[in-house]
Amino acid sequence: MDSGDLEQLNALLDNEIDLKEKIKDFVSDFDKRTRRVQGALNKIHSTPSEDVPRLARSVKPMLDECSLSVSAIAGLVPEFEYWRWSGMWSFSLRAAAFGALFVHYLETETLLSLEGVSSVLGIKDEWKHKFTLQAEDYLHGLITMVNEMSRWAVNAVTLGDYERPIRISIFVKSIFAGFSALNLKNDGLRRRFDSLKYDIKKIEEVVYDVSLRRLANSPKKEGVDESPAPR
Amino acid sequence: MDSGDLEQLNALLDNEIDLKEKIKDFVSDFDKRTRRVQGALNKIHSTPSEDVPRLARSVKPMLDECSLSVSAIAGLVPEFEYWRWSGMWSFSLRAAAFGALFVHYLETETLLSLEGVSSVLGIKDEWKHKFTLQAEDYLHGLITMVNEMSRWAVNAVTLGDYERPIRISIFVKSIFAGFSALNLKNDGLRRRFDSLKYDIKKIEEVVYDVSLRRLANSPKKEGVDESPAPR
Amino acid sequence: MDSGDLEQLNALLDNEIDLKEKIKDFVSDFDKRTRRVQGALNKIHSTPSEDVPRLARSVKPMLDECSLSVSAIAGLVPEFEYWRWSGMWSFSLRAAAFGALFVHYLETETLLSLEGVSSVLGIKDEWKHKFTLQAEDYLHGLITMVNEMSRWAVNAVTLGDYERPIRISIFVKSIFAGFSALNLKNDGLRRRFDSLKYDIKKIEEVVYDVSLRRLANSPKKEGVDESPAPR
Amino acid sequence: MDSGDLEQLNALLDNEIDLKEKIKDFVSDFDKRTRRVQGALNKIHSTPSEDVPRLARSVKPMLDECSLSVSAIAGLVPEFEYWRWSGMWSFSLRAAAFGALFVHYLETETLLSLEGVSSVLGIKDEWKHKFTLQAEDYLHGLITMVNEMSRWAVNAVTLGDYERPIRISIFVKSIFAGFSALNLKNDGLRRRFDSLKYDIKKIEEVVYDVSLRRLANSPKKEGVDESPAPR
Amino acid sequence: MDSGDLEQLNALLDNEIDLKEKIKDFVSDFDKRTRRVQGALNKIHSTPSEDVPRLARSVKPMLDECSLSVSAIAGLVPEFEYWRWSGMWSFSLRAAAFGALFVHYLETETLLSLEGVSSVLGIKDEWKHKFTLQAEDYLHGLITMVNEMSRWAVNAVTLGDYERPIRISIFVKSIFAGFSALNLKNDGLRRRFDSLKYDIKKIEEVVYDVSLRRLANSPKKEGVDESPAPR
Amino acid sequence: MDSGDLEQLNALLDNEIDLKEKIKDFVSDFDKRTRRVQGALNKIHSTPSEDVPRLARSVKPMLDECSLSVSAIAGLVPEFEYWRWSGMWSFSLRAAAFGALFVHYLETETLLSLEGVSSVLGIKDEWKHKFTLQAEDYLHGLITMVNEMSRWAVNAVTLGDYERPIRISIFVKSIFAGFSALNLKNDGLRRRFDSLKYDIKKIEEVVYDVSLRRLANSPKKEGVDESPAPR
Amino acid sequence: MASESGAHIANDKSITSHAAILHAFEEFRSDLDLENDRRERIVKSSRDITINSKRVIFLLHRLAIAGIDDDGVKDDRTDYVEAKKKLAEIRVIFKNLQHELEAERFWHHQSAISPGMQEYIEAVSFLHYLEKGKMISYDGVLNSLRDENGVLLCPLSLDDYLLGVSDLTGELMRFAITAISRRGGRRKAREVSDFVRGCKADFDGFSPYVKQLSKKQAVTSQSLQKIEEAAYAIAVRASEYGENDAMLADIVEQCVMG
Amino acid sequence: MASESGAHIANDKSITSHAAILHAFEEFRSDLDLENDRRERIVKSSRDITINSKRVIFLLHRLAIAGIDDDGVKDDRTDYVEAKKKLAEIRVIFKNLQHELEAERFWHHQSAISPGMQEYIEAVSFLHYLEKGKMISYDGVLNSLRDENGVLLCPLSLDDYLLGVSDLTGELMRFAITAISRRGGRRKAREVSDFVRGCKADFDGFSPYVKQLSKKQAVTSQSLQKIEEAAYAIAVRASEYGENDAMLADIVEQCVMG
Ligand SMILES: [Mn+2]
Ligand SMILES: [Mn+2]
Repeated sequence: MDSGDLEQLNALLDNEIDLKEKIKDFVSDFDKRTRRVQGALNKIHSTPSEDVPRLARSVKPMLDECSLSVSAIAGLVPEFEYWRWSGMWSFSLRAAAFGALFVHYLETETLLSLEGVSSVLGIKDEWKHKFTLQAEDYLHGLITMVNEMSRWAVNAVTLGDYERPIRISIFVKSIFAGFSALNLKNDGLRRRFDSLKYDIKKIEEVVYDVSLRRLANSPKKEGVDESPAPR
Repeated sequence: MDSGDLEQLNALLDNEIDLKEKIKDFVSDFDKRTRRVQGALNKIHSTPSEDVPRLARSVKPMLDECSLSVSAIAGLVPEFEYWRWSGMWSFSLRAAAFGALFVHYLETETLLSLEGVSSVLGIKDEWKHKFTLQAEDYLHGLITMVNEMSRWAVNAVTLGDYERPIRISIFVKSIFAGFSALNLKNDGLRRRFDSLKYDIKKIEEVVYDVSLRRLANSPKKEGVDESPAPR
Repeated sequence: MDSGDLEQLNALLDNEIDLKEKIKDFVSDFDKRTRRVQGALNKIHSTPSEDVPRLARSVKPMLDECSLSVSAIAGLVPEFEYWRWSGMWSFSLRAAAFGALFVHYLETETLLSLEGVSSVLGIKDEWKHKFTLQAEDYLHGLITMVNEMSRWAVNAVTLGDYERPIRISIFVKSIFAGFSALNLKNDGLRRRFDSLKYDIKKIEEVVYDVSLRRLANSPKKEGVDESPAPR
Repeated sequence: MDSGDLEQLNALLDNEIDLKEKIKDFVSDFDKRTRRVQGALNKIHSTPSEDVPRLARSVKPMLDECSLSVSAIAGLVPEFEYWRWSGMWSFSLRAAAFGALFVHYLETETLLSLEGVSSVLGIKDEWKHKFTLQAEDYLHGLITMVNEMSRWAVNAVTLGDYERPIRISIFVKSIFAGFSALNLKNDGLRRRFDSLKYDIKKIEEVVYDVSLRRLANSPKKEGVDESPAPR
Repeated sequence: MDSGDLEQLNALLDNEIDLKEKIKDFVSDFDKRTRRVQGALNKIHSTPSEDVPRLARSVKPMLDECSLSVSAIAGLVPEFEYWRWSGMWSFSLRAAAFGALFVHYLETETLLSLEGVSSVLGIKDEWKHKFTLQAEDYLHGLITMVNEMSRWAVNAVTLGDYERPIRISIFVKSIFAGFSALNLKNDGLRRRFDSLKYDIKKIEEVVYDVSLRRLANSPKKEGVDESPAPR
Repeated sequence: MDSGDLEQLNALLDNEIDLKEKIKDFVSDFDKRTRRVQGALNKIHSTPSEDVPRLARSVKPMLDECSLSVSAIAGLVPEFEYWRWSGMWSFSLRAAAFGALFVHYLETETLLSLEGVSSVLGIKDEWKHKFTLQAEDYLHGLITMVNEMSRWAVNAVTLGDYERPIRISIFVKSIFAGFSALNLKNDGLRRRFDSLKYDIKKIEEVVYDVSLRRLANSPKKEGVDESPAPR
Repeated sequence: MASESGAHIANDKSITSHAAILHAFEEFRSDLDLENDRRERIVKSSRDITINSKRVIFLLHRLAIAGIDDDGVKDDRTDYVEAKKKLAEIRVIFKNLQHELEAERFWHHQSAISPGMQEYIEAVSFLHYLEKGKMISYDGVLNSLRDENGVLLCPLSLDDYLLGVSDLTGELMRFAITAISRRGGRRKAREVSDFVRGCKADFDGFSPYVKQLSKKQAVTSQSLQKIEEAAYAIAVRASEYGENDAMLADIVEQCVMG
Repeated sequence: MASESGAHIANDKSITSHAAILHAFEEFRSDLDLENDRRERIVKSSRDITINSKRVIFLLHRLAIAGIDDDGVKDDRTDYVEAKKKLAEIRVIFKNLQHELEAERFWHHQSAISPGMQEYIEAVSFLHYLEKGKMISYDGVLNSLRDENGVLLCPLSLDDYLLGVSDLTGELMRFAITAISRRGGRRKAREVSDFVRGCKADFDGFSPYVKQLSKKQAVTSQSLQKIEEAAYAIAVRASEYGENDAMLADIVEQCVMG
């Protein structure tokens, strides 16, 4: 190869390596921040019902920090090269999506849409070709939330909240119906969707236990009307 | 190659092989002794509450034997060559650390520190460059103990001890919180830490079963006020 | 090479090939027969308690057929050449050993000894140097039985037999204790022994479920009375 | 498992491990000795014609040492267990067979028979069921010798001995013809036999180079009448 | 885990990660520099005899750069932790050892000793417990040189230098004899040593071609006169 | 599955297994016969020119025996199932094709066409859907012939026939040109075609040696006219 | 005899000039290229069949679960029209391949069509199970591969049949795990677990003779164990309260729906 | 700030009914299916490109050797028109893919197009070497991928470029081994071996950064050694008789052709 060609190749390669290093540093921050979010949300399993809103509120500033990471990364990615680099942060992005989805659920007991998650994480429309929240990442975040919810249903009962599993059950069934509509490849999402079935089964078992012990009977009447759960 | 060089090279190579063989023999003994410890501690799963102290006591002499192995190995390792050989015994050392940690828990229901484990196993400070207990090995031993505890929670209920799972749950959750605060970059350790989540979930389910049936005092009764819920 | 030598060599080589082909044919039959035994015993998972003896009885003629294969193979192996050829049938022999062990358990709920298995499979003492049941093969068969039993504990409960898991648990734990006392250096056997731990854990969980719900008498006969009553 | 059974099983297993360790030690010595033989015979490639007999003589005491190893191993192997353990030393035994064959060739330019090799290595007839030289091992040794001879043909020319390749060629072709007459079903042996073809081709090319330059009498001169050409 | 313990553990773990990152950066430089050395030495295959000294000279400054890397790495490694980290650079160090050995050979046609290589690479005696050249690494470098030399023998002939293969042959055979005298138990080294046999065979064939055609003086100075003249 | 279905499947499978066994037996004969052909043709390397026709003639009855095997196999293959089973005999068929091609060459110094080989091997047109000679098998046989011819060129010179390499060279160049016209996949044929290049190179080297020594000069004039070699 | 006539023929079949050799090889080239091109077309169609069959399987899961939710008591008369339509579309791909796989060509290119065929079989066997509760027979699959005139669109090898229907057990496991927490799920789970246990037993006899089958049997064992464990969980819960599934389900439903 | 506005947005973005959830997922389904279908089309085209490029490579071997045989002395002005035509046909496939790979889609489906792209690069770099005796540059490949208006048909990643041109050394080895026993072959062999040696050196610097490249470098080393050994064999023979290749070749030719 003549030396001009070689220099060009070297320049291209150096560029790539530099960019990769820079993204890596930001992703490492992003990762730490999403771990904080997950750590905080993990407290749900020992939080009494009445303290749930306070817990949700406490996580919001952490999500804001995640959106700083998102913005920093997006600032680095060249136009049209989203898919070239996204493998580096998709793990963290899914964790952040989980955080946004769960906080929203804790506050509203509704599902935050993909656009909603994008907005919480500060992903801008004009980044269309460099940083977006793909359906796949959103769905991974959603499954993580359901995983957490099946554990929550169990612990809520331990903490004396017999309504929670029922509300979770109704919500999760809708999510499951949604997932059933997808045609998945034999990939990670498919595997995780299969795991979702076990979460639903677990939740159903808790509902079964609780219903048959008629523990949920008395407080039910007032609780139902307020619950914004879809049906 | 002149013959002086050759002889020197051969001396170096032979030395290495000899030492390796010798360490191997002692490690093989160490391995047998740690298996005995594990075998004895395995009885916890069929031991009624009142016999737990007796079981713990019975394991102590076996730990002493382990410390003989430790001392024998340390006697072989040349000064400054800890890192050259430690791969040979780290498996057994982790098992021994588990033994020390679990016996201590059975007796006091508290966590033995790294220094505590070192001292139980007779690891001396002056061996700094030939035989030490690394944080990594200590943490592996700790995870093994948690794995065992989730099984114990199940079996304790079978044996009619409904309080045990609750005490285990509190202890294990604090361990888990500790691990969550560590920056685990080490792959092996991170993988095993992920396995802890399953143990915690299992323990939570046992506590749920017991609470649901009002077989024991719910952990929340006393714990609520001090619960780590955010505000 | 002179032609006498050549002829002799060729005779040796041809002989080996011929014998191998013949043994292979019989081993292939043996394999089919042990598969039939396994297929029949597999029905245990959908057999109600009262039909277990009938199932055991139905397998016995199949074991007799296995012993015909054993005898046919033993008839081919030249005196003193057990170790030359045994690799060809050890897989099937272990399956047959499993069959003999399991049928015996189903009928008596006791463990059939190595000699007992040999006798069921028609292995004669005078075949010492051409066809024997090695300890290793016996133990492999035993582990296969335990693997099957942990699944059986689960399915028995599904079929409404709540006592079965408890009886299985007691038996399997004594097998496990036996294995723990062996010095297993053999890699294959050790790996399979390690798998036993999962079986035991599974069985313990079934016993837990049954005990928790007081569906059967707890395995701790003495312990039950002292267990704290639910509140 | 009752404790009598256990002890018996443990005795069987321990026995096996012990014996294996002991055989391993002797095989390790055997291995070193056969390496010495091979190292010494490797000098053939720089030995002028007239020194070949001296070289052959010098190797004989090393072969005697090999026969000490053979005898030591045979002393360990229990009667009738040849096939159980022979895999441990077959590699070394083949190397020793090569040594015996090659020394004999260097002295007589004839092929030593299987019995001849057995006798050089001190393998006794009465060891029939514990230590023998199998046809397969003999043939492996023979192929190793031919591999070495093709290299020797090349180096002999470099050393100015132009007749050597021609004599090698005639000998090797008769070996090849012998092999061709065997029914080799054995995979390892067949693969190595296929490698012989390359050796023969190499030797033919050396003979060609020498003939073309009229450096030696062409092999056809005398050989034509007796040549195996069909008529 | 109390927070003091946690902090200490975290400090230990973070320290390790930091140090690893830093060493990695320097090793990456070291790697690039040794690649440059290898790239330059690779030109030997198209360098006419007379330009060999110039080529050797041109590589020396590159070796000096390697020694800068060595010094930088040694500056990072904590005292007594050679064995903990050496796996990270052994690949590059072997390549650097090859470079030092080959340049020395090109200039003097002699073998540089282990101490000589250490000195070229600027490895200081006082680094004994943080950075040394182990015999194993030296020998790997040596084998790489022989691999390269067998290719060089071929290419030298193509470039018209018929004496080179003969000088290479003498040198390589003495290296080979040295290796044969070592007790190589180390698997990696033994495998690579076995590969030397192919190099030697290749070189022998080149010497054969050259001798046969009387393109150079046969290596057997004394033997030539007695060789039978062609007829 | 209901038992009728199962029986049908078993019948289908038994059929297949039976057929496979039968074909295997015939293929094993076929294999032996093609080995005889190859063994006989191997004599070409030591056969003087004048005896070549006799050698060719002697192989013909062996080819007839091969055609008996072909016919036996074809008798077994069900209509349209050629490709299902052909993997079992393609190795032998290629060897037989080689035999037919080489005998034809020895007699006529021309290339036998695919149809010609089919006819020699008794492959009938009406077997179109069960047994044919595919181009791929024909080409494998052809490459085997060229492999043999490059060796023959070398040995012919040793036997004093200096014309042979030249005639072989002309013939083989045409074959090579033919092969160059093919678009091959990265499969066995491609690999063997690559190897062909070395055969041609070897033959060219022999032609070069022979031509430059002008050994072929005098006998050439008469020889050329009679040679039916293509150009 | 052969050798006598051989001498004559051999002369006819001699290729005696450089040009003739080149000519012969050019024919080989076009033959080889033709077959390679054909294989490539088959591979592509096989990929299409695979993708479409996978989508049919997802669709069947949706329809089956919807059927249970609609009416867990009625006898599963779910309408699979949509899935059948999609299967018919897949058969169009087979139809287009028909002449590429005729006569001896099928076995020539069997390995190229095999992945698609197995996935197709998985899909039709799933439909068959959902409708009939039984394993589709070899002839059943074969018949599904006939056009309106009863002409076979593509031959069917025994191996493909066995490997294709083996994959069914994985889908049934997914189906059972989903179904089990629904009304009537316990019955469904038991049906499926009996069926899968039967499949495993039936196929065990074939596995030494069919490559890859023993690997698939191992997957079947895992699936079976998952179903058994799910059925166990249901049974254990129910045992605490009594045996009448439907009544219990009603109580739970009232609790949840208010 | 983000959290304040977040509160508002969150309400807008809530999906509050079962039907709305199903609707959202149906959109996901069509998005996912769309992209999967696209990838499938790209994979198929990539296979077409691979096959056609391989055939171009065979054709180039034929033309190059024919060129040497026709005239080993003249300066290699072989006409590669036919190969260029076939490369243009391959570019039509790229052209048809153009819109499937525009904007961010290229990197999304890069792994699907990559095998075809690399084989195409191998083919154009072989042609380039035969015509110019040099390595085609990154821009050279890029320019070959432009339509008549200079619009790029397909983006080119650095990795594909490096991996594609690495494969060239294997073809050059085949070419050299064939050429070497022809007239002027010794010169050709030396040219090729110098060139391949240069390639190996040039790429060594990249191999730590490009996946798979070090594996290809190992193949290049083997190829180089084969070429060197072939050149050696020629050199050794020639050395016995003198150095003038052409004269020796003439003598040999006379011998052979009579
Ligand atoms: Mn599937
Ligand atoms: Mn290529």
